[in-house]
Amino acid sequence: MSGLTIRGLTVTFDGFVAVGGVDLDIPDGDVRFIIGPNGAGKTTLIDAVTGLARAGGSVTFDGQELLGRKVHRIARMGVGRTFQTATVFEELTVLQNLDIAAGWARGPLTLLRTRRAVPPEVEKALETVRLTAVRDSPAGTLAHGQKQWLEIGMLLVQNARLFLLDEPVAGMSHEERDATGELLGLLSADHTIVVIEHDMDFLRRFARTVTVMHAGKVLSEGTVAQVQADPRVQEVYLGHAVGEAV
Amino acid sequence: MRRPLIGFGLAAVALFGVAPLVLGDFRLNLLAKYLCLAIVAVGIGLAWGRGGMLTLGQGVFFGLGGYAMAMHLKLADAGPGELPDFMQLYGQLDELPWWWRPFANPVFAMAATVLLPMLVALLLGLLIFRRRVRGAYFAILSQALCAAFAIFLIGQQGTTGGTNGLTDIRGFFGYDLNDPLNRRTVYFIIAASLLAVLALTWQLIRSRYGELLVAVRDGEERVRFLGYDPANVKLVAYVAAAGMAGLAGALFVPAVGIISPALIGVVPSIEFVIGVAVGGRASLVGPALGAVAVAWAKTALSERAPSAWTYFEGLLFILPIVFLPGGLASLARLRPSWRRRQARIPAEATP
Amino acid sequence: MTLVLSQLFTGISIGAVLLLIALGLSLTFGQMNVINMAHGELIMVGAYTVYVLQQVISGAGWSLLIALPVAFAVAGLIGVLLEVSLIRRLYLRPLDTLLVTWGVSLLLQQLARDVFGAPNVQTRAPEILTGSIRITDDLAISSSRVFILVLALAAVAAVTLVLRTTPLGRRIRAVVQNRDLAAVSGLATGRIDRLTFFIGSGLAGIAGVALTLIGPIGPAMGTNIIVNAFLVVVVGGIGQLKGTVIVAFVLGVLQSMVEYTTTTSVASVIVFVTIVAFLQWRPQGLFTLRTRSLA
Amino acid sequence: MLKRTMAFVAVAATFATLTACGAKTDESGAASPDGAVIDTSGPTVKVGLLNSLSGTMAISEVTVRDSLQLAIEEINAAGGVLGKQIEAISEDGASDWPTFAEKSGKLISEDKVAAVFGCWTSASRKAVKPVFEKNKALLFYPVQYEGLEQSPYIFYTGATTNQQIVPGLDYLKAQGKTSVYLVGSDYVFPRTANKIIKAYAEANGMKVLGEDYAPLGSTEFSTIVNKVKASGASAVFNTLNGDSNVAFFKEYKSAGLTAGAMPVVSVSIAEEEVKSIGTQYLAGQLTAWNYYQTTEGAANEKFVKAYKAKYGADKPTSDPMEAAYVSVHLWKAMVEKAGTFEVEKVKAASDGITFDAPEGLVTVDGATQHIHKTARIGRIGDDGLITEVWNSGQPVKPDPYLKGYSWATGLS
Repeated sequence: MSGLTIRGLTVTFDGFVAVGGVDLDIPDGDVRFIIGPNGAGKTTLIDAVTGLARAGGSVTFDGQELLGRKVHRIARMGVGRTFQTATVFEELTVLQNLDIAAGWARGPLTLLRTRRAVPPEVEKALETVRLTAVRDSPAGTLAHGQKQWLEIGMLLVQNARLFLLDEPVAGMSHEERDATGELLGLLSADHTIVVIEHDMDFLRRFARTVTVMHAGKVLSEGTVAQVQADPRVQEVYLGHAVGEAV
Repeated sequence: MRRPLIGFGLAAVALFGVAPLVLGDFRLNLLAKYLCLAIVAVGIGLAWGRGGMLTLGQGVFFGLGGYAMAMHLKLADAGPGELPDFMQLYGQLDELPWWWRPFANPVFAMAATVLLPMLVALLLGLLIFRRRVRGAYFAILSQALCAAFAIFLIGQQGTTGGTNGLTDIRGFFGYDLNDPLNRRTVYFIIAASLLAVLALTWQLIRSRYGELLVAVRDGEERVRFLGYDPANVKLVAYVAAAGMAGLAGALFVPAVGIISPALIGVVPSIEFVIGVAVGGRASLVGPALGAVAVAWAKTALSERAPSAWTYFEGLLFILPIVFLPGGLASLARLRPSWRRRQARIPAEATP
Repeated sequence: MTLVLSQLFTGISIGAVLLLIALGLSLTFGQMNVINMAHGELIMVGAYTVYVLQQVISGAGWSLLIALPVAFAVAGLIGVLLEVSLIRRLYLRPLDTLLVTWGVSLLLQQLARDVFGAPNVQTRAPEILTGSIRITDDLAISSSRVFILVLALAAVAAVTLVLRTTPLGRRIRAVVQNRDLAAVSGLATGRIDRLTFFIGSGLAGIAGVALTLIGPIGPAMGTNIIVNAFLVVVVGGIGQLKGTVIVAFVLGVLQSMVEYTTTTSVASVIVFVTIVAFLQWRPQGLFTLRTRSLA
Repeated sequence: MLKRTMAFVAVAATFATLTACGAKTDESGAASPDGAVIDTSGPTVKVGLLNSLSGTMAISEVTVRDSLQLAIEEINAAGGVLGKQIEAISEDGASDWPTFAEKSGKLISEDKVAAVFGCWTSASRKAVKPVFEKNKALLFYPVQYEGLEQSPYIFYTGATTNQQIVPGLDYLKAQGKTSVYLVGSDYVFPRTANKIIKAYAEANGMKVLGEDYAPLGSTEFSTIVNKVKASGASAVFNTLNGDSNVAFFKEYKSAGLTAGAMPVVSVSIAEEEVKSIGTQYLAGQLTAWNYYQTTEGAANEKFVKAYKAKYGADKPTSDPMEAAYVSVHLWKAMVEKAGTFEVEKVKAASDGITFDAPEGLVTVDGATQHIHKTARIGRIGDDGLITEVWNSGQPVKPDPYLKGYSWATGLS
């Protein structure tokens, strides 16, 4: 079984059920958007998959169980994620950020030596995420959108096959959104992508499939059109301005 | 990449050329002591400034190195088959305790001065970092460790010399420490060690590992998601810093002629940090210069006004950290930062 | 049996002292993640308050009673001064606060030395607190220890009451649980921090008054106890009052039992080792505040 | 890059060796074979005062420094030593043993002093001892200590064990006390003292019912006092130091133990400490020393009066202060007998020097470099002063290794 398979996933915090029995199948090459109101358990779901939150149930990726493994082990299996607020190493340069992301498999001897040349995969990622020009700037000086791209670039060099992106376009300008969307399209050729997003416009343009979560459960699943037509979804979003970005 | 080399050259000329010519025997010996503190400071700079681990427990490693060296020198002074003087006076033993015996071998003792602290740091680090004890918890735990180790040493008077520590060290691998020429050689050994430690740290800082260490400092969790185990990354810096403290402790013994629990407890361990904070925790030479400057100020001020020194020391902890977190090294960097060059600080800031 | 009982009480009384000196820390450390190394010197301030008051008021009992609120106020004000002038600037740099407050503790110690002289000073205890209370023929417990136990429990009760029932307490708890959310919800976190610091430091002052009954009063009195106090708070769990209380008493009893069968030095080492081992098991302390934290 | 750096270090090290060789000849005159170089060129002669003026030991050591300065003033007023005024250079040992070593080195090699007076703790003395021996310079050590030492470059003007601890035990034995409990701080003096006490007890039919040590600075004594109480000993021998005494005596009284039923003999509590612990807790307890402020005699009256005039009427005088005061006067007498400040000649002249000290007549024993002192047991009164209840009648000959006591043969 390839792709990400989630069965009966539950996460509780001190008795509060954040995720209550989620089943989810994301096949290889999918671009899956997960939407839902605040507190629906979207980010917690990603936390559980990446090992940050303790969870019950089962999560397999390419047939291997993820739950119970440590965060860095899961990352080494090809599961990469970004965060709502872009978290890059601000004091380090773009190049250094990418070089670190490309490096977990390096041996001690390589680590203890100085980097002499830009590794080819880093070079390529720089071009893909359009940051070649700012290669030597500290990541802290990048614009907001650039930081998100840097994070995606880090996932690329990390050799992640599954990208879990938590609100990648929040706070971006229209142009940046479009660029990000195109980037996702480009990446979907050889990666599986899961995006948590509030921006309905962005979703309509770039999602292949959509999962709607509500109160820790999956409410609806399907193509954009199918989901939009689902009356339960409309009910949940009633009173919420659809497309509102948080 | 030329500048660090020039800096190194200047430091070497100052330490090996100028200082021995300008300073008399007594002051040169003092400088030797300061340089030992500087070696500890370089390690703290690595662990704290680069790795974000405020190690308030360097006294333990300093002590391990110092005791390992002093045990060998005491045994050498006593001569084969004899007990060190303090054991004859205060101990209830007729023969050397088993854990003293290996230290009679000079090679074992020399290796132990660095390897023993590193081993202890490795074990501790494995326990502490794997369980994600960090920040304030780590700082307080390392303080508690110092307190426990000092109390332990004091309690074992018959075999460790208790509060007195190991004193009256006369020879250094066969050379008489009373001879001013030999004391001078000790100074040169210490100065060379400092330069070697600086070179090693410089390489660590500018290597890929050095970049990774900064990444762990600034986003330990984030690094995890990149497939690294931050515990291992921190461990390397922690163990390296422990080794440096051990080396410094070992060199302190022939320079000062004493190692005692007074150099290990909570207070001396936190005092090791002060020079690092003043000089600039994240820079390479900042900690070393800061440590020497603070130690020098302590000697100079306490010769004139003892109570003024305590006030001054208090202010040294407060003012630089509150108003100049980057330490004096950040002043030296002001100009380049106007030009908005790289925000990378460390390697360039050689004097 | 009598010995076990009397040793048990000794342990509880050691725990009471630990509790009293750690209580204020638990508040400040818990709320602001501030490691106030000058806490020991605030205890010293409380002790010197008794000394100064006894220069004016002759009755040992009265002066001690009056010293409680006065020491609370004096130490509390110094704490606020510290918060406003230094600690506030170091928000988000908790490790730096540790070093800065260590510097403050050096300053306060030397100040005490210059004002009151380097030797310890002498205070008088009311006669009733220098004897012991006889329970059975062989078992007697010291009345100063009972007083400290009562004082410690009263302080815990008072702090609990303030935290649970008053609006201020609710705000303090809100800030402990989620500082950013509290700030966004319109709470003046700065003012609450100052108040917490006042209470926490004031409790140190009260601990100082109590310590005059059992220990020396001198410039260095704070340094001897500060590390232990921090360990209590750390092991109890940050921001966890009940953790602090339980751990103080457990450590007290552990210390006294081990010390009785071995020596004081061995007991201290064993207590430290136990703590390190415990933190292996529960790195966040006995009780933890569980919230969803981002990376 | 690393290789180049290493090469640099190597070059620098070679350079260093060259400099070291070059320095060889310049410096050979620093220490003369006959002892430390003493600067007597000017109208004054320098002496060093080495005491902790900061840190935990400052409490006690500042009073010693004051007392040393008083003696120096008196000598200067009376015309100085060999016609030269004494110039005192005071250094702070900061309660830190390596600092003591550093400062003694400074006094000897930079200031070129004729003698150094000071040190309190055994640890600080052990730290400076090699410095004085190496430089062949003189130290006068004014505090009672654990014995078992006889450095050729130290004069010990405080009591050794047979002038303080042994008389204390003799007194307890004479009072019919048959068992003792030993309480001490965890360092050299108490551990050595207790070894002696145990040997003494065994030979004299006394029982040692327990032995406990608290870390220096420890202020939690409830358990130890519980143990003491449970032991039912007829007396306690207390070798605690500093702050610990305060906590110990407060706890002792709280536990309902009294000087009448179970007296405590202390060897580190002098008038200054009584003041900071409080007579509320101490009245009636015993001390063993060689001098009290109340010791009778014209020399003491003069000393107490001069001290109070200089430092304040509320400042008490105590045994270590007196021993420090005496040490300066003894040094003056030795120098004048030798007719020179040269260390070896001063040492040679020391035997038999006497001084009419506040504690009574003292005589220097040239062989051990200790002094003959009268042992005195005192009781602490409600006024904070200590009054003598027993004395040895005549000065006791110093015996640092207890060679004259048959029961002590296994000790060293």
